[in-house]
Amino acid sequence: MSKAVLMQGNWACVEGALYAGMRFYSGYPITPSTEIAELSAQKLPLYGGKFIQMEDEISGIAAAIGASISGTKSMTATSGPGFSLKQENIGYAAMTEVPLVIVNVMRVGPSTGLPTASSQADIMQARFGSHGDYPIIAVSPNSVTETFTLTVRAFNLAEKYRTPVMFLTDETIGHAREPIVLPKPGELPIYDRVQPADGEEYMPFRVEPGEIVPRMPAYGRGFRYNMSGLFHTETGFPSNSPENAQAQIDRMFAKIYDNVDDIVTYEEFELDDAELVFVTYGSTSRSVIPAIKSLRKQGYKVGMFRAITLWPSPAKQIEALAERVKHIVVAEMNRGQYLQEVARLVKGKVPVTHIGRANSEILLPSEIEALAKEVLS
Amino acid sequence: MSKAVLMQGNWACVEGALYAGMRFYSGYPITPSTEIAELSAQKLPLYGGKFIQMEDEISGIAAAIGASISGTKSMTATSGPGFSLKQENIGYAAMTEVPLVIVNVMRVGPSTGLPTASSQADIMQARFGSHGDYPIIAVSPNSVTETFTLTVRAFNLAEKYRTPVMFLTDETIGHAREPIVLPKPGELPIYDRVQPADGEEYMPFRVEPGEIVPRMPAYGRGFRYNMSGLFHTETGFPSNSPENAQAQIDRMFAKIYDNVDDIVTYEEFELDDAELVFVTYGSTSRSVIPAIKSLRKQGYKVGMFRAITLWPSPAKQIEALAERVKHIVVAEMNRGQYLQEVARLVKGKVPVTHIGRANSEILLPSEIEALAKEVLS
Amino acid sequence: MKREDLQLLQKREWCKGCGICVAFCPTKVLIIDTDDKVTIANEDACIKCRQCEQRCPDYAIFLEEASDV
Amino acid sequence: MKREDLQLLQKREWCKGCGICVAFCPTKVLIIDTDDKVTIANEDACIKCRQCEQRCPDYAIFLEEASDV
Amino acid sequence: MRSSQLVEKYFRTKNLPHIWCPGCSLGIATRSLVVAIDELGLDKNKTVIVSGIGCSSRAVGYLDFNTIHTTHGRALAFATGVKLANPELHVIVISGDGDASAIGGNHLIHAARRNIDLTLLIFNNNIYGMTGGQFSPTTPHAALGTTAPFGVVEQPFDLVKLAEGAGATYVARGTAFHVNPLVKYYKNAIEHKGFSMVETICICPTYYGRQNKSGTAVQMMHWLKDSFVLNTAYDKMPEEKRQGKHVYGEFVKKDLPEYVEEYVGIIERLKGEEDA
Amino acid sequence: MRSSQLVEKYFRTKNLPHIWCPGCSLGIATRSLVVAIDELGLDKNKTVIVSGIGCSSRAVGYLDFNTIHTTHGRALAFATGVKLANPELHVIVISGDGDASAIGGNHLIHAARRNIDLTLLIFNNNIYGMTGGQFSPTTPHAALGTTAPFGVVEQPFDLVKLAEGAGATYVARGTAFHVNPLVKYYKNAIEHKGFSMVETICICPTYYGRQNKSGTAVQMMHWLKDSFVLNTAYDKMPEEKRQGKHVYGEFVKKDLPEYVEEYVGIIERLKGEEDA
Amino acid sequence: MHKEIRLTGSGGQGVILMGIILAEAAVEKGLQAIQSQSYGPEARGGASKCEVILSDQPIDFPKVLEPNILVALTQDGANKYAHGLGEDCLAIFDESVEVPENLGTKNVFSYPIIETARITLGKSIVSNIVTLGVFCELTDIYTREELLSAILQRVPKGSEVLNERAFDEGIKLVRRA
Amino acid sequence: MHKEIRLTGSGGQGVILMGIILAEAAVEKGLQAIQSQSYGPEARGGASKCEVILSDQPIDFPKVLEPNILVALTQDGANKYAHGLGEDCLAIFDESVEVPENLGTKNVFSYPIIETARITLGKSIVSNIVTLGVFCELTDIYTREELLSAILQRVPKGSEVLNERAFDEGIKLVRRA
Ligand SMILES: Cc1ncc(C[n+]2csc(CCOP(=O)(O)OP(=O)(O)O)c2C)c(N)n1
Ligand SMILES: Cc1ncc(C[n+]2csc(CCOP(=O)(O)OP(=O)(O)O)c2C)c(N)n1
Ligand code: SF4
Ligand code: SF4
Ligand code: SF4
Ligand code: SF4
Ligand code: SF4
Ligand code: SF4
Ligand SMILES: [Mg+2]
Ligand SMILES: [Mg+2]
Repeated sequence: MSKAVLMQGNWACVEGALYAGMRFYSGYPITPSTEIAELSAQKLPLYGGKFIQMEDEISGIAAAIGASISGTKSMTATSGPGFSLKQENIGYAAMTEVPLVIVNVMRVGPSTGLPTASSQADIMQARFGSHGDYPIIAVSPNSVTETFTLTVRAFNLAEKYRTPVMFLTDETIGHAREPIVLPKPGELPIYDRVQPADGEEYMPFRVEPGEIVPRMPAYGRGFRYNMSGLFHTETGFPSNSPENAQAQIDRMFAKIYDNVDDIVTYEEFELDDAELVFVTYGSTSRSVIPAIKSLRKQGYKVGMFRAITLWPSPAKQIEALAERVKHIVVAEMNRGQYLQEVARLVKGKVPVTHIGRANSEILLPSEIEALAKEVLS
Repeated sequence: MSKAVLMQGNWACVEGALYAGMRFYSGYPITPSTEIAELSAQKLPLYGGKFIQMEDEISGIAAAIGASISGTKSMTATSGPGFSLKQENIGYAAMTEVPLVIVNVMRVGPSTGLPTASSQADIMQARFGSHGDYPIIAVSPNSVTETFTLTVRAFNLAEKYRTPVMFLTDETIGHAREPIVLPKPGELPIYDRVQPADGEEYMPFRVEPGEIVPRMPAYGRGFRYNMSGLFHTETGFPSNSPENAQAQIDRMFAKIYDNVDDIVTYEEFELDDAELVFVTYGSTSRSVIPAIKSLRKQGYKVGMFRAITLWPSPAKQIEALAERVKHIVVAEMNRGQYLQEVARLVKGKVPVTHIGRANSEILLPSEIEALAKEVLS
Repeated sequence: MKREDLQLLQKREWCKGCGICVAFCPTKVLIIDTDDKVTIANEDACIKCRQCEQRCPDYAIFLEEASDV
Repeated sequence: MKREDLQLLQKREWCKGCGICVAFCPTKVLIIDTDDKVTIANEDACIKCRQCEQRCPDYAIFLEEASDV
Repeated sequence: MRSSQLVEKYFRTKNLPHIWCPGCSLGIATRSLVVAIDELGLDKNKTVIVSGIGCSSRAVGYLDFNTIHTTHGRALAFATGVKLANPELHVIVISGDGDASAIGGNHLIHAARRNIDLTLLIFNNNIYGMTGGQFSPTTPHAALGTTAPFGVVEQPFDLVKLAEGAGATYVARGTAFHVNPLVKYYKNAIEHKGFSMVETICICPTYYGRQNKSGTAVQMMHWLKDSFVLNTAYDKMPEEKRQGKHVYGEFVKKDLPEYVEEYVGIIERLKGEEDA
Repeated sequence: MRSSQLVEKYFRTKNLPHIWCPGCSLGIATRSLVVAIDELGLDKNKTVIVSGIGCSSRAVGYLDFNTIHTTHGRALAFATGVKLANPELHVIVISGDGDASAIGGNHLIHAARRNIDLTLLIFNNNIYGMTGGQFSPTTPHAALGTTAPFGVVEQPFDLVKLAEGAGATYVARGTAFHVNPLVKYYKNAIEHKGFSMVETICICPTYYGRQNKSGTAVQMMHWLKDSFVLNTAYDKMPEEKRQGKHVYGEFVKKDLPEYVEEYVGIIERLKGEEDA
Repeated sequence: MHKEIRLTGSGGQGVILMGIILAEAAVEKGLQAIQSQSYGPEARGGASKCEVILSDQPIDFPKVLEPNILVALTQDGANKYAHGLGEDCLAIFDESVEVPENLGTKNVFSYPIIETARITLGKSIVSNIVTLGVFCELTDIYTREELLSAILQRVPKGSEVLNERAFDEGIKLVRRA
Repeated sequence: MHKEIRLTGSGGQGVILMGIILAEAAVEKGLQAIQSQSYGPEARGGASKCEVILSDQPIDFPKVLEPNILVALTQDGANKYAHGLGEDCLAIFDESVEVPENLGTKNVFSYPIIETARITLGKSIVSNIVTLGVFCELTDIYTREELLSAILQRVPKGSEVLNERAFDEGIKLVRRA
């Protein structure tokens, strides 16, 4: 086994991205995501890759989409205000089905808020921040090590499903330094987008039999096609046909929602006989776990369900939980965002409580413990 | 009674805004909202008001916020892609509690989508499109006449609650021409922000006893204070204190959620003995009503609940419905956005079905009728 | 390629009848007909200057080597 | 106001000891003391040119009419 | 009837005729670009054309290259990613005056400053065509637009000066009437190493023309012919003759380190250090 | 100990001392503005100072006027609304180089083009200070930034040329060392009818200085002193003396119709027509 | 009374104005009305559609479901939008349009509307007003005065005489036939 | 073993680097560690805080709940962050700091750390390394060699000798006392 090294979450994100094959980064600095840009600037040229600091976040994502279209795995990173600015082009990437990893190192909003403090309050924005109906994938790590592996996975999902993938981490994990054992090349699987074969007759938005998404050739190979944020047919050219629009958007949703079992990952902790379950994600799980350990010692039957994939949500699993347990508590660093999704899925079968805030103070295990006792009494 | 005149929805919006006291409009043209800019450009100078076409949507909302801060009732209008671009500054307006009306004449997304076709797919974006936790108010009209009256109400709500109010209309209503009887001056109530009295000792973010929001003086009157998108104390100056952040954001949510009974309006149609209820809003209600009329004639007990205020949602009313009826169908021009809110509120008490799409074809009464029959059989 | 070898050709379906080629043809070769499309009325006068082709917004009139036609 | 009427004053709590006033005082009136703050070491040499005041980033040194003090 | 060999070679003829209005000069500018590309002998597979949103931006749908129809105003930013990720590509951006200089103004000045090897063609019809005739940042003072019913209050951009002020290393202006020089500028711009911009003065008979009583497309083309003068000729004209005249020509042509080349230089240097 | 009368009159002294680093020149620029305001005798209640986000933009928190600390890059756009809605106000914008010319570049060129009566003060420290030392659009070529670990590949903006190219009617550049001319430019800018911009060359010893081994704040101030030359003097300098010199001074001063005045003119005209 | 009217033509023909005039004339008579249009990016050249519903009852659904009256001035418009017609639908075509097969109604009229505008009146731009004349005469929704007054309120100052003539030429087309 | 360490000082004192070195030295020994910091806009001048947790078990909660060791180099830092200390907490202060009342622990040490750096070593920038010497000597988490090796990997090339001296001066401060 390789040796553990101490590494910051934001650095692990860049290391993971490079491991996954990122060769292009464009963005605009913003606290607390800036280290991702800084390390990308340092490292990418060593890999023959490119870093560019753009004039703002809008062009930060636009350049990354352009690079990805041309055939290069790309990433952009930001925090709250920048994430808001990127929303229009997130919709563009979803519509044109361009693989892309978008990192949001969450801080406290709204607006400039508390720029140096941690939150998880951009969860719903990640799902609904751009206009119109569109599907996305979002994942959230809870440690430096998982930041690395999940970044690799984010790139794989982006390539496999031709979709923007949101990597939702936060100041707590992004700025924490923890030991990590970096995997060796080949140790983690790497997925590259499927390209048409040379000379193949190519229809840019047609899915070939047995495949999930349309093939996507790198530029320069001879497949000249058109990309557009307008509704387009299989040919890539715009069309106003309602039937076509319906078929295309249905396909875009299906590629994600028909594959939730592949896309969705989660962690279960002490769930076997749990009567109360904390549904949580990302850094907040680090507050929940010690609370559970302590409660278990005191004989309370409590467990944790940690969503690693936030969107699409682990709906099946949460629905199943609602059949099994007596109480669900959603723990998150906001005023109740994932709560909405969980409550919707639970359909009133068991009570759903919330614990959360976004005022710069992370949840304490003791608070969580106290709530559990209150709920269970 | 005054005479009815034929008027386009987008024009009625401008007429309503002028009636409510709008004296500043800034924006950037985009289909299908452009007529709002065009008519504002024509009319505002006649009222001594100002219109400015800004360089993009970001500055479109920024200038409107600036004008409102200075003491002038302001509006900006846009459609999908522009709404996405405005998100960062929507958060700013929420955080600084600046009265503002933001019109979104919805079209089909995602991305450039179908620019000339109608949808209701920016509903969730209106609620969650900016980063962080913040409250907003959103209303949605279903006719030209209601476009007028509800625009007036949007301004009143914005002033009363010191908040951005989203006016969510769509291409169907925005471009339709219908007869409208314009109310005479004085016929509808007009609300102006509460200002401190001359010479009063002023604390810019303190709520005076018995009032809902901090007073907001116009510029030039001698109250010099600071506004910031950072968390700020009552003084208006930034603070990193978690306690202060919690108190301020709690207050901002409370000013809306403690006053839902004042803010929330809705329409009920044939609800008395209804077994199946359509929950709908905006233009889609125009498809639902004829379906209900037809179904009633055939003896089906169906009714409609139309949310006029979408956010905060009419939660109490929808919860009450769930106790009373046998089935709820959410009808909307998207893939199931308000559905999420309704399903969450219904808590599994009755089945919730969805009918919707956003492919440029509005829902037909016959489709709705067919679904109702299927559900009821 | 010699000018003499060029032939004046039309893609008539694409013509939108804007009249630009007609207006700027130095030798008045072209007219707009009653269908609101261009017609070559006076081919002999054509000096093969290509101004019509260069300015036709709709690629509806052009010159090409006779052999290619 | 005459130069002679001006008095060199400090708002010592605000001084961050950057040394800018010291460096650009034409007559070497000022020094940085062991507290890393500015001290008026040679007041007599002061020609009341205000350069220290103009360039102090922290408003920690300034000149004002003696009577106002 | 078939269309010309040039058109068949470079256009997606199944998408033609295009949807531009009768007499709209966007078709002229688009063809001029194709002539330039043909004369330069660019490889279609290594040429990328990126556009934003607008009537002008619709051009990419008709052109048989790698084409990207992006979001309004952002074409240069997308193009920056394409070019930097893949330096062997020729990357050309087509943009309207609104797309390039209203919502997209920031990307214009930054691409110019960076001196990245992109070619920006602004099809400037002095109006927002696609959305129906609102004034743009290049609409002349006092002209009419649907959002300027009392005449435009603002001053217009001189796009040539703007690009120059931002640091562009090749800047030219042509018109849809003066096709031969236009093709030449397009060629020079594409061949230029660094950021190049060519403004093409276009006509929009439908919206600009109707509102401003500019007459038919033919009359507007006459106006281009009569009021635009080559810069070198203009400089020699006596003051009184300059009245009402506008200039076209090449305005900036200079050498500065090109962004992508400089960046690749760093990669090479680091590789050298590693190998050493 | 109390602070100076000037400071007590115009600063929110309870927020002082400010949080800027020791030797940061932002305090000098901010004080210079206050001197200008004082000398012009502006009414504090009718003066609005708007900023974006950055170290520079923090200035508004210390200034006792109507102040708005907006979002990053957008200050000019907010200010446009304030001024147009309420023309009797003096509206001044404080912005960093990143705030004004990176993310905010578009609003800069459009405010300049529109010739709206705002005064933009760019506190240019050639770096993103607030976020910890990333290079900005004005960082010199080859200098170091945390996101330019191998030296900046891009070319920098000349903000004076940029504003001029965009159409600004008053443009000046001063430095945090040359305080007297700086105050003069601020005054002239505020008094100018139309859009005015003053670039103030600042030092950021903490991030720019450390990365680029520019020495202490004092050494950086010496550099300002030694390398900046008044434009009129520069023009007279022999070529060899110009090496390594930069210029400050007033660069553009011209009259063009001012936006708000023109707009109010339309209102008056329409009122006239109505009354008639 | 409940009439669903669909008007189609090409972008420049003023089809939408025609719809607005019909709706305004109806509102003037105290009827309910709703007018809407559909257009795409190609509307400038391609087919445009305008719909009007008139009723003595409040109108719920804003779009035409089954037109009672159809007007098609161009072939494109006819091909694209002349479907879903009821048996009794009154279908009015310009003479230049080849009436689509399987129209669903037998109630079909063709008149040289555009030619009348271009040749008789010398301005093809008034085709829409000629059409309104035809419409007025073929239906009994409006009196000549009602529709004419709505027209005159909408047309540019100075063109009233021309437009009244156009309207009357439309009426004559029907009477003559 | 589970140690929660809180380090505070002013922005320029290298408090965060100190935390990183402690964590890296721990990881080198095979321990688990997590380091975090908090900072606001005023961090450059104001109080900065760095936290390190060391453990032989996986560390769940990433922040210090009750410090086992506290270091405060400035008064500001002490005032702001020297609270919530356990009874046995080891509290280390620079001599210039007035130890806050009601500290909660009696286990308090003060040394002239900054003075040592500035006067003995001639570089106030090495205060943090002097502190590490004190830390090393007062605790039994690391051997001198373990911590020194972590230090030498982090300090700029060419400054190794100075830093080793600084570290040893810190150790001496404790031994001398
Ligand atoms: C974000 C966004 N804002 C606004 C629009 C609406 N819009 C589309 S094109 C356009 C302007 C077109 O003008 P120009 O760029 O000059 O192109 P033209 O049509 O004149 O060729 C506008 C405002 C949009 N599509 N997206
Ligand atoms: C939308 C957005 N993007 C990025 C940031 C992060 N940010 C804050 S200030 C700043 C740049 C500061 O540089 P400059 O404007 O030059 O000001 P300075 O701090 O140097 O005075 C950045 C990138 C932000 N707050 N908002
Ligand atoms: S080639 Fe020249 S002469 Fe011949 S038709 Fe065309 S424009 Fe006229
Ligand atoms: S220029 Fe082209 S489109 Fe216009 S009339 Fe001539 S051939 Fe027809
Ligand atoms: S006023 Fe002039 S001479 Fe006196 S201390 Fe200040 S800088 Fe020195
Ligand atoms: S310039 Fe100001 S802050 Fe700096 S040393 Fe002098 S008095 Fe102190
Ligand atoms: S609207 Fe104007 S720019 Fe657009 S196609 Fe028509 S003429 Fe051309
Ligand atoms: S970081 Fe730079 S610009 Fe910011 S306060 Fe410190 S010295 Fe000034
Ligand atoms: Mg244009
Ligand atoms: Mg800066």
